[in-house]
Amino acid sequence: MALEYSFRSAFQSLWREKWINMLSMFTVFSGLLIISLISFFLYNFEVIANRLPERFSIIVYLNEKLSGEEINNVIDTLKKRQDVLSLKYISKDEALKEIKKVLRDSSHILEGLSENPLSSSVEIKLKKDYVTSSAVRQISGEIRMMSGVEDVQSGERIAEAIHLFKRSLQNISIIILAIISSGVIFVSYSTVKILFFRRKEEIDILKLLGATKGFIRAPFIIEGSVIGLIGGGLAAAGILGFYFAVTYRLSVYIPLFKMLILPQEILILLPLTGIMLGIIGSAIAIGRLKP
Amino acid sequence: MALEYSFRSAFQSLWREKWINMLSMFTVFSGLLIISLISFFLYNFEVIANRLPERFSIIVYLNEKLSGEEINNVIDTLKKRQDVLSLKYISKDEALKEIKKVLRDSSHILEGLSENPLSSSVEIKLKKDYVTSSAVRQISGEIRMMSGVEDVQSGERIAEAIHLFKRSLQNISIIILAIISSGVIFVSYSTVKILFFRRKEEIDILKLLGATKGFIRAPFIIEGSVIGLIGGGLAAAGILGFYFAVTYRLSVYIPLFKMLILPQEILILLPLTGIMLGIIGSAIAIGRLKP
Amino acid sequence: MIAFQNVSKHYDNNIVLKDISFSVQKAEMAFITGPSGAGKSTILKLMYMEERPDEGDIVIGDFHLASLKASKIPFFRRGIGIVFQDFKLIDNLTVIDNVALSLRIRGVSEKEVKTLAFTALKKVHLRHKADNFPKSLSGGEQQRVVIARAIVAEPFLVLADEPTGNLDSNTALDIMKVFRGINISGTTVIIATHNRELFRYTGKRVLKLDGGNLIGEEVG
Amino acid sequence: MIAFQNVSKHYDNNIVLKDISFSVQKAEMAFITGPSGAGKSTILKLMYMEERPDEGDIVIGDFHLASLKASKIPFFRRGIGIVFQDFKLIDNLTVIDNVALSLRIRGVSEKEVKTLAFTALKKVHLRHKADNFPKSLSGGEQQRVVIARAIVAEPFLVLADEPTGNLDSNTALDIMKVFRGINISGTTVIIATHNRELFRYTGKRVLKLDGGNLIGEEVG
Ligand SMILES: Nc1ncnc2c1ncn2[C@@H]1O[C@H](COP(=O)(O)OP(=O)(O)OP(=O)(O)O)[C@@H](O)[C@H]1O
Ligand SMILES: Nc1ncnc2c1ncn2[C@@H]1O[C@H](COP(=O)(O)OP(=O)(O)OP(=O)(O)O)[C@@H](O)[C@H]1O
Ligand SMILES: [Mg+2]
Ligand SMILES: [Mg+2]
Repeated sequence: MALEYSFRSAFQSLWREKWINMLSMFTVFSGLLIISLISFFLYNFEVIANRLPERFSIIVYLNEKLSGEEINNVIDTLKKRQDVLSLKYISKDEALKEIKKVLRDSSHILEGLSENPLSSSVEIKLKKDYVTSSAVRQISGEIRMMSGVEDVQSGERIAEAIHLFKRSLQNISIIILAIISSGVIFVSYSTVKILFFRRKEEIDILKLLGATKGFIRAPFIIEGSVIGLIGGGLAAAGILGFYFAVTYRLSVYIPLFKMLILPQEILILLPLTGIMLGIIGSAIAIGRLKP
Repeated sequence: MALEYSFRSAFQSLWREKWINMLSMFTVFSGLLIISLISFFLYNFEVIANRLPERFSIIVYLNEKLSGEEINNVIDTLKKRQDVLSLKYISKDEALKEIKKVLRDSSHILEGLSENPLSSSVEIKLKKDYVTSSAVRQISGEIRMMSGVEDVQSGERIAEAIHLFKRSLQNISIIILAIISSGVIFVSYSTVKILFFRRKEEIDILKLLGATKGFIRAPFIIEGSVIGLIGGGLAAAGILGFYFAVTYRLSVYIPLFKMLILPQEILILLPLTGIMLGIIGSAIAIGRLKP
Repeated sequence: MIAFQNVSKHYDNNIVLKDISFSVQKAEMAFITGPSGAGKSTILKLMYMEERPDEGDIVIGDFHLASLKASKIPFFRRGIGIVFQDFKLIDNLTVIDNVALSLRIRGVSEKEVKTLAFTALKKVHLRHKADNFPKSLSGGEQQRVVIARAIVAEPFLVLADEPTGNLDSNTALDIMKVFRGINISGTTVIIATHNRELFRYTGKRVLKLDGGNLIGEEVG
Repeated sequence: MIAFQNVSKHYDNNIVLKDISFSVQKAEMAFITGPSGAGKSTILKLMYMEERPDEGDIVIGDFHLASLKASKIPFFRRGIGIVFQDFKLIDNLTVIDNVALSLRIRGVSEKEVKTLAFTALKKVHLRHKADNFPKSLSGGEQQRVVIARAIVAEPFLVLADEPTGNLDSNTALDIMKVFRGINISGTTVIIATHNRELFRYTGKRVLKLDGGNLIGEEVG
């Protein structure tokens, strides 16, 4: 049948032009590898950047004279706020212990004190989206109004820095990925186009002999998808190898690298993308096929 | 003359196959842009990482009973050490001020003290190369032995972390750059090779007509270097544009980006690399030219 | 069965065919002759639609070429076997696969393909070159492969452009026998040639072309 | 001046030339004839070194081809003008540039190139197609461009492989006049052809080839 012929013809041509086909395969491979390597790093940067807001906290100093029950009321009210992720009560005694830690050997200077002069406080972590200077300003203003609250220490500027760092990282990620992806796409396209020019004569002859578009296209598309599949598979193997090299070998030195995440879907996604690229590439290269 | 013909022939063919030539140009452009973008980021990471050791310091606590002269002696001895980059004397009073800052509102607890219980200290910055755990351990051991020194606080683990972070960054930079560069080289090579296959028939005819290798090669090499020059020039323009976009637009949000450095040499280096790539590419593609 | 109706064709400012009208009957064998550049190949190209006429219409069987939809062209062409003047063999297929291509395009089952292709090759005395690639054949051998490819699928119309230009006269006569054979079994055959030997004493109609004009007919 | 000394040539297990010996004198005009696949083109290919003999030596002028260094081949070839059976025109050069290529390769100054190329084109009646590209020429026109390219640089030897396969007999006779013209002015001319018309009544030597054997000589 025609399908049998298409497959045979595709594989014959894969073999006959193995040299050029290997080059196209490497193009797909390199392209996908470059894109996924960069995505991998940007993704992990994002993951780390996303945890930054967790480091940010607002300290609410409570009035010294509050009773235990009143303190619980304040905490409950704070907990109910939609912008609060979690909170932690720090009693006077805990605060004093912290200070003693900071003073190190010299902590004996505090021993003469008859009474603990510190306030008890509540440390609030905000939900991610509220870590911006304006939100933090508003929230600390609201909390400052609450009865029983003596002072709020908020560090709006730190919140703003975290917020902007995240946003810029996203922007840069998008710019870099866009530039590099369009580079890779250009190159793949040009490879395919050149490959097509090479076969143009053959295609013209087939048309003159009465071949339909499907008959002409089929072997090219099969060829393209095999090249794409192999290229994509190699890219998946490459990124996997890179990931293990980095996490296993380098994380011995730097534990941070153990945290790097390689989304598993990529191992299936890359070959599939390869096939898709191959098919789309061939289809575009052959073009409209005027009769 | 033959040279005149070579140039005319090269430019005719540049124009005639403008479509394919534009694609090769974009290949060079994308390849160089990708490599320089990544180098740019890695380079700046390095610059930042190289400053990390500056953040590291060793605190030398001095004996409470030292006279001003004895303190000066200790400082002089420390200054003479070859591993010391700079040092800063912190008197008792300054230390107390620091603590008061830390204690914030509650600093009144310290007011009852009749005498300052803190030690005076010296903060030492080490030269870059000595910021490793073993060096730091040895140095602080040596300093601890000095008369007049009561204690040394060194944070070997931080030194080690900084050291390893720098080293890993270098390793990863090299790996990434190697992978991506070989990808780009593969792709450029394949483009050139395919272009050559396309002209193989023409070259064979020229040989049969008695053309020397030089005669055959010259137009190809001229063509290659023009394509490379334009591709490299575009890449230089691209990285410059990217640089200004990032430093001018994003540094409004994040002052950190103002620190990014773009070595100016790259603006000349890129077009030159482009030309070299073009020439080498054509030369390799044409190959040995059997008669 | 084939009719040219006031057909003109030009390239840029070069008028190649001027108001050509003629017709060829079903199962007829006809020749087109004329000097180099007269327009012989152009007439054939118009018939298999590599080119389109500027004016006039061409009718071939049930197909009106001037108004034929692009999507129908492949099916139209499958009724025709063409011997191209410049061969148009596919370099990276073997001789037998080049011939078989004609059959595969027409959807002939693989079982029959080999048998039919070998039969056609045998007719042009090239059975022994079946597994060679076109570039390793002599000029005349290549030309005979093209002829085998044109006749293998038993088209209703064969268009042959200078089919013996690279053949010695004995081989040429052999090839003419092949054409006459398929013509007798009902195929229309149109041969463009400058070689008067081919139609001399055949008793077939010869259209004489010069500078894009049909300057007369004779009987060979 | 040209001598084949016991030359044999085979491809894989296909023996194409068997122990061929002959010689052609300086300024002689000689023909090689024989049926399709006889080995005519192979003999010419051996002479311009597209192929190398398996056995024997070929002497052309001062060159012993069996021991000619690769680096000398371009200079050797510049003495020869070749009409290839498959044309070998460069598709993306115009007709005039294809002809001029022969001169440029030989380092002729640009001033003379145009004049000489036009003169050669005029000889084959294609002055008006100078700025066309080869693909837009008829088969016979392309063949004449190849002939113009072969003679334009006034080589000492012209090798023509089936130079009139695509030409009607009038044009072919014209072309033969061109060949005779350069032959009279001292150029050796060797023409491989199956077309007996070309050498009939010329009084020139005709080498007869069949199945790779030199089966005799006649006078045309
Ligand atoms: N694509 C084209 N563009 C411009 N002119 C063309 C084109 N194709 C053919 N011609 C011109 O049309 C004229 C007729 O060409 P055609 O190929 O029909 O001649 P022919 O009779 O087959 O000649 P031959 O015997 O030499 O093959 C020629 O002068 C040729 O140069
Ligand atoms: N590269 C090759 N590989 C294998 N066989 C070849 C090759 N080149 C030529 N031959 C064979 O050598 C034989 C002689 O070929 P050649 O081209 O010399 O014939 P010819 O006399 O020129 O024929 P024609 O008149 O058909 O052009 C042919 O049978 C051909 O198939
Ligand atoms: Mg023609
Ligand atoms: Mg031949």
